[in-house]
Amino acid sequence: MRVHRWTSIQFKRTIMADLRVKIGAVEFKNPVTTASGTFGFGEEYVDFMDLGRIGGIFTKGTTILHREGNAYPRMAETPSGMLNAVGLQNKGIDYFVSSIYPQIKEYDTNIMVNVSGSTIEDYVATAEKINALDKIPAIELNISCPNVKQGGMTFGVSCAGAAEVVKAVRKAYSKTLIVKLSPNVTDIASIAKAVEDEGADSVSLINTLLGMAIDAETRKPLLSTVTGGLSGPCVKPVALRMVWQVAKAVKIPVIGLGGIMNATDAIEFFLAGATAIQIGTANFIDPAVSVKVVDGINEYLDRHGYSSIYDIIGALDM
Amino acid sequence: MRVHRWTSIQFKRTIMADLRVKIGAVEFKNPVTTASGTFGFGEEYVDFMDLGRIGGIFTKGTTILHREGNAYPRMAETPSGMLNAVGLQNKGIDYFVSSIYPQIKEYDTNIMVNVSGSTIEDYVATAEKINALDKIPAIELNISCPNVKQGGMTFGVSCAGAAEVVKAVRKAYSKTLIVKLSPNVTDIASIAKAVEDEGADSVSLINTLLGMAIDAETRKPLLSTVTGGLSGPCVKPVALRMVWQVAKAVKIPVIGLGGIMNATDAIEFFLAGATAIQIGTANFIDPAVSVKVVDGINEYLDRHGYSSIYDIIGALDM
Amino acid sequence: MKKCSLDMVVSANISLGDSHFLLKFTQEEPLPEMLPGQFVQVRIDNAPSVFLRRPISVNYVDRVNNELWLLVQKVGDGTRKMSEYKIGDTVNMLLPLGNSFTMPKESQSRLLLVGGGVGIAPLLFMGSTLKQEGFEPMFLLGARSEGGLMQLDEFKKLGKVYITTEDGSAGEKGFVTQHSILQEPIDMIYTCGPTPMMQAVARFAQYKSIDCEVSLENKMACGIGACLCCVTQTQTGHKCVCTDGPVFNSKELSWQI
Amino acid sequence: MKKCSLDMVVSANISLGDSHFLLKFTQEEPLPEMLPGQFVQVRIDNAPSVFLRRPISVNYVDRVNNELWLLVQKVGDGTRKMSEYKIGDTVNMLLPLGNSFTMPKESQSRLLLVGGGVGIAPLLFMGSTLKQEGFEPMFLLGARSEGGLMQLDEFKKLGKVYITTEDGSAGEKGFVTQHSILQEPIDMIYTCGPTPMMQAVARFAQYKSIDCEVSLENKMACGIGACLCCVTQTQTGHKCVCTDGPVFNSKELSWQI
Ligand SMILES: Cc1cc2nc3c(=O)[nH]c(=O)nc-3n(C[C@H](O)[C@H](O)[C@H](O)COP(=O)(O)OP(=O)(O)OC[C@H]3O[C@@H](n4cnc5c(N)ncnc54)[C@H](O)[C@@H]3O)c2cc1C
Ligand SMILES: Cc1cc2nc3c(=O)[nH]c(=O)nc-3n(C[C@H](O)[C@H](O)[C@H](O)COP(=O)(O)OP(=O)(O)OC[C@H]3O[C@@H](n4cnc5c(N)ncnc54)[C@H](O)[C@@H]3O)c2cc1C
Ligand SMILES: Cc1cc2nc3c(=O)[nH]c(=O)nc-3n(C[C@H](O)[C@H](O)[C@H](O)COP(=O)(O)O)c2cc1C
Ligand SMILES: Cc1cc2nc3c(=O)[nH]c(=O)nc-3n(C[C@H](O)[C@H](O)[C@H](O)COP(=O)(O)O)c2cc1C
Ligand code: FES
Ligand code: FES
Repeated sequence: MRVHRWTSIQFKRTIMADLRVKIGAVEFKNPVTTASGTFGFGEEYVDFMDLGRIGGIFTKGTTILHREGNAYPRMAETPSGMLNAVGLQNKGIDYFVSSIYPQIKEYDTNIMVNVSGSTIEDYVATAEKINALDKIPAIELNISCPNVKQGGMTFGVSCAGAAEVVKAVRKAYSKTLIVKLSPNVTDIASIAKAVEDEGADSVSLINTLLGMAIDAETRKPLLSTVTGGLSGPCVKPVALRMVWQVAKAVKIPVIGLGGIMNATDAIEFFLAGATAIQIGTANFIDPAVSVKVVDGINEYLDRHGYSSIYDIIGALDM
Repeated sequence: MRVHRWTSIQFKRTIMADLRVKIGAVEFKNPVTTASGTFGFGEEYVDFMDLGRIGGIFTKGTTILHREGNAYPRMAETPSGMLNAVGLQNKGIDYFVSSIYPQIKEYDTNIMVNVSGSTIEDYVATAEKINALDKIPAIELNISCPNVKQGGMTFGVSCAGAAEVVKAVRKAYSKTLIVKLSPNVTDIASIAKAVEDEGADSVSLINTLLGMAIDAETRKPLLSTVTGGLSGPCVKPVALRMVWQVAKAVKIPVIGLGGIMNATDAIEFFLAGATAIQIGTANFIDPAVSVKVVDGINEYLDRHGYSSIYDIIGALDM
Repeated sequence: MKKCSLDMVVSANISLGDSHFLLKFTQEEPLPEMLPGQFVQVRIDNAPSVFLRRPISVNYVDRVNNELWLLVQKVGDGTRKMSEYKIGDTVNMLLPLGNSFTMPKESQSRLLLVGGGVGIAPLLFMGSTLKQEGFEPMFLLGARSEGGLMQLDEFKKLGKVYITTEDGSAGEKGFVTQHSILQEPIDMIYTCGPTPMMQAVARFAQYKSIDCEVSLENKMACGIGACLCCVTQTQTGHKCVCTDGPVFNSKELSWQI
Repeated sequence: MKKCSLDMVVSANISLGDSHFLLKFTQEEPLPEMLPGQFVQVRIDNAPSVFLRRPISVNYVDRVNNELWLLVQKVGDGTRKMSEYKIGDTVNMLLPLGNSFTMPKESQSRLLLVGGGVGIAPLLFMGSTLKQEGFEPMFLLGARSEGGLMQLDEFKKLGKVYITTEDGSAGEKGFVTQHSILQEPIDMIYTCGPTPMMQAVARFAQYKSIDCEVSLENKMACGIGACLCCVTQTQTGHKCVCTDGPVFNSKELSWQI
């Protein structure tokens, strides 16, 4: 009996679709990754899931220097979502290199560092330091953090600003360069094109939508910073639309995210044109969700008779 | 007994706060109005509530000519919200003047016509026709419809475009001019200032966020137009943030909307700086919600000892 | 007809196989007037992913006991939540909504009500109304297999019942449009069911020049004519299924038939 | 300590007055190790407006019967939904989360556990653990009025219980910090309750140079140290209440005391 069961599992595995995708020079065993700021450096999740099952991890936003982040309260629940105003709290790139990198570099998945900054020089200096790390195959340039005054959103909301910072980092960073775009703009496709023109290997979107919450009884804002970044299923329709617009506009692969809670949501992003996806807020509701999404994508591809994830990327039937 | 009950109601009424607000030249008995496209011309709701209890009604979007709108399907449910792609279906301004206006002009509430268009000439021509109608004290210029190619969103997403159309309409329309702003922009406060500079008496925001939904199983978009406008509680954090930003930037009164489901939500908008609010999608869930919001605002003001709605407008405690 | 928002109390929830169930709501006061073909908008709280109300046809109205019946198929979170309603639960509904099936003319005596799947829901109420008015309705009910046939006893009390199943497990094998009853003279058809079925029935009716009314199930937001989301294309432009419908004469519709 | 995601089954839901209730979860297998001061993250489905998990302290662990107890106050939609759990319902939780109260040193024998309102929740587990380890904990419990005092019988089994109520309906009238027991020598204080109460207790402890641990209840998203939403300002910068806490030595915190 046991032998039979094993055989059938083996058989099932052999008919599984090919989930591998490539972004820039990086191969991913599957297109499911976790979003910056929602997954730490992975270690918080090892009790709940096998990191080796997912395609990659985008780390916490890292800056040139240590940052304390914004004051508490930094979080407010909203209808089908949440606002955060963490404000890029992190110990700085040197601490990452000396204390975090040695611990995470043997993970059996791709680790991409999310790089944030306030000035072009900061971005460049941080990227340069990461360039030297063997086991970090890519960075995600966060030009879209809405939660700190100089969190890069000033770069991310204009084509010129975005192009300028990408150009500078591109010179300093030789590996795969992913640029994370802000949704708080009139025309996200043009910004995507601008960063593509400067040599970005991929764009990821969306970062959080700028929002706000108020406690009517106390008349106070619910975040110390008044405004914060909205994430979760509430933003999925906007994220999906932007991924669709950007995927039509650029030739580089698009990494889609925003409100993905399960495999069905993920598949919608592939159909809209994403080559890979990130899971953010959903990790808070179910710390093993990313592995479940991998399984669900497999099940979907099998059920529909697709042999590769590429069969559904951009395959929206209009 | 009956007499007693009546007396206590009378008494309760006399201690009620003053809910009256003024927008341009228009006096509203209270700051609760219903949003364009979600309340017809009011007649669909008379079985469920007393229209005389609310401050006003913003009518369906009206254009110079009859429009069939977009093909079905035009609606998709989303987490805590919905997408619509109605596409300004309406019978045109002449039909409004001849057949609808005579029926609604005696309503005991303010009726504001929502004016949409594809060209400046259309906007102007429509506004001129409404200028002649005694019982229409204001128009709401919709320069932000995301659902038709020339739905005005092209005007609404740049300061220059917005200014141009408002300038032209301002010349042709002498009564209160409210301009409805698009949230699909990088900097809504500048657009608000641009329309204020051209003589708008008020701005209302937000119109719907551009979004998209896909059926993963059929691989088809859920809307015939692929993208549509997102509304409902999911957009409230974004709406609140924009109202707050705009209210700080302009001197004219701001009408706030986006995801208001109850009196608490409404109060959050007042605190953020709105002088009046509109209720949209919530009417579909509870067709009597607008009256309940009026009652809830009264209850809140009483409980907190405020004598006027103006006590809480912009009264966010930072 | 005045619409209202009613809090109704569940008096029975009867499972009809895996995927269908019958809800009864009873109240002391007489129910508002309702016509066959009309529907209600059910408010569903606390179901994941459900934001809007759900339109459900009036399946039957028992005026003696002040009972409203709804026949529902579980297809998603909303209807699944409804399937869990317990006796005594209160459910808010807007009703009565929409137009209704039109009564036949005196001259029309051979009336066929064609239903597929849960589309039989409004036909029970229509059948009982026709019978009350002195007509002798006939029913042609289709399902994938025997298990999908519901309320047969109720239908049989109202008139002759003809059956097709796709797998032949009951009645004639095949689709409703292949049933032999269609070879006999018919004066008027009322139909509700999956769109392809209704289109096939309408095509048949048009071919035979039989008057045919179809009941559409477009997606709705408001259900009361305010949002213009539920439109169907007709010979005279877009019409709202929730107010101009759900019942349309098949000739009115712009179907490719 | 390894964290896990467990589906636990409700074995009792006991109402303690209008606004509080006690949930028990029982399972066949031994429960994972849990320490006093730790908490669980409860997943709540199908409650309006609830999106994130809800952090709740471990109130008590019965290792013999494999029972986990949670003492909960109804304050919003999430806790209201929890108050409706029925025996047999399955609830998903992440546990055990956070650090824990530290065990006293041998030399510390006069231990006072000060709780206010639902803040008594973790103190029961801490008290029972202290007693097991051979200590003799004392409890100082405060509430607005007698009705707000909960689990007194359980506390009394573990040690002496002192009470204050704001209205004087039980114990001494006033706030916990006004209770006469505080005049006697104390070696260590553990406290959990409303922030103003904990700050007052911490102020008292600092003034008297008594070691004092407080258990914070900052708002959380993940509960496992991943989101950095739950931070509190400490002498060494922002720390996560969900992993570095919820228990902090009061001297570590940057409170204005
Ligand atoms: C006028 C009218 C009368 C109706 N009468 C009945 C009735 O008597 N009994 C009954 O069981 N159902 C009836 N329906 C259909 C019923 O409204 C839907 O099945 C219900 O809204 C689905 O809700 P849900 O949350 O369970 O599923 P959802 O999660 O909303 O949807 C599940 C799946 O069903 C599809 N779906 C949902 N609604 C529709 C629709 N209207 N048309 C096509 N596909 C849809 C969705 O696309 C999705 O794939 C009627 C619909 C209308 C418009
Ligand atoms: C580590 C920890 C342990 C806890 N232990 C317990 C416990 O054992 N028993 C118990 O009843 N509660 C405990 N709480 C508090 C509990 O988590 C909240 O009461 C609960 O999340 C409220 O959820 P809700 O959906 O009912 O209310 P919501 O609708 O989320 O909130 C209702 C009101 O309470 C306020 N509120 C909610 N959570 C908090 C918070 N964490 N701090 C301050 N105000 C808040 C909101 O601002 C709002 O005004 C604990 C919290 C933490 C962080
Ligand atoms: C608590 C929190 C912290 C975040 N921190 C970062 C960050 O440091 N850098 C970044 O690029 N994005 C950050 N984000 C944004 C997410 O990576 C993601 O873009 C966003 O949450 C949308 O995806 P989601 O809806 O799946 O969460 C953060 C989001 C959350 C909720
Ligand atoms: C079905 C539907 C139709 C709408 N039609 C219009 C319209 O014609 N003109 C307009 O300015 N806004 C229109 N809107 C936008 C609303 O007036 C409002 O700006 C938006 O829905 C946000 O508010 P809410 O979240 O309260 O619904 C429409 C919204 C919906 C849902
Ligand atoms: S559903 Fe709103 S008009 Fe029909
Ligand atoms: S709640 Fe996420 S880090 Fe503490």
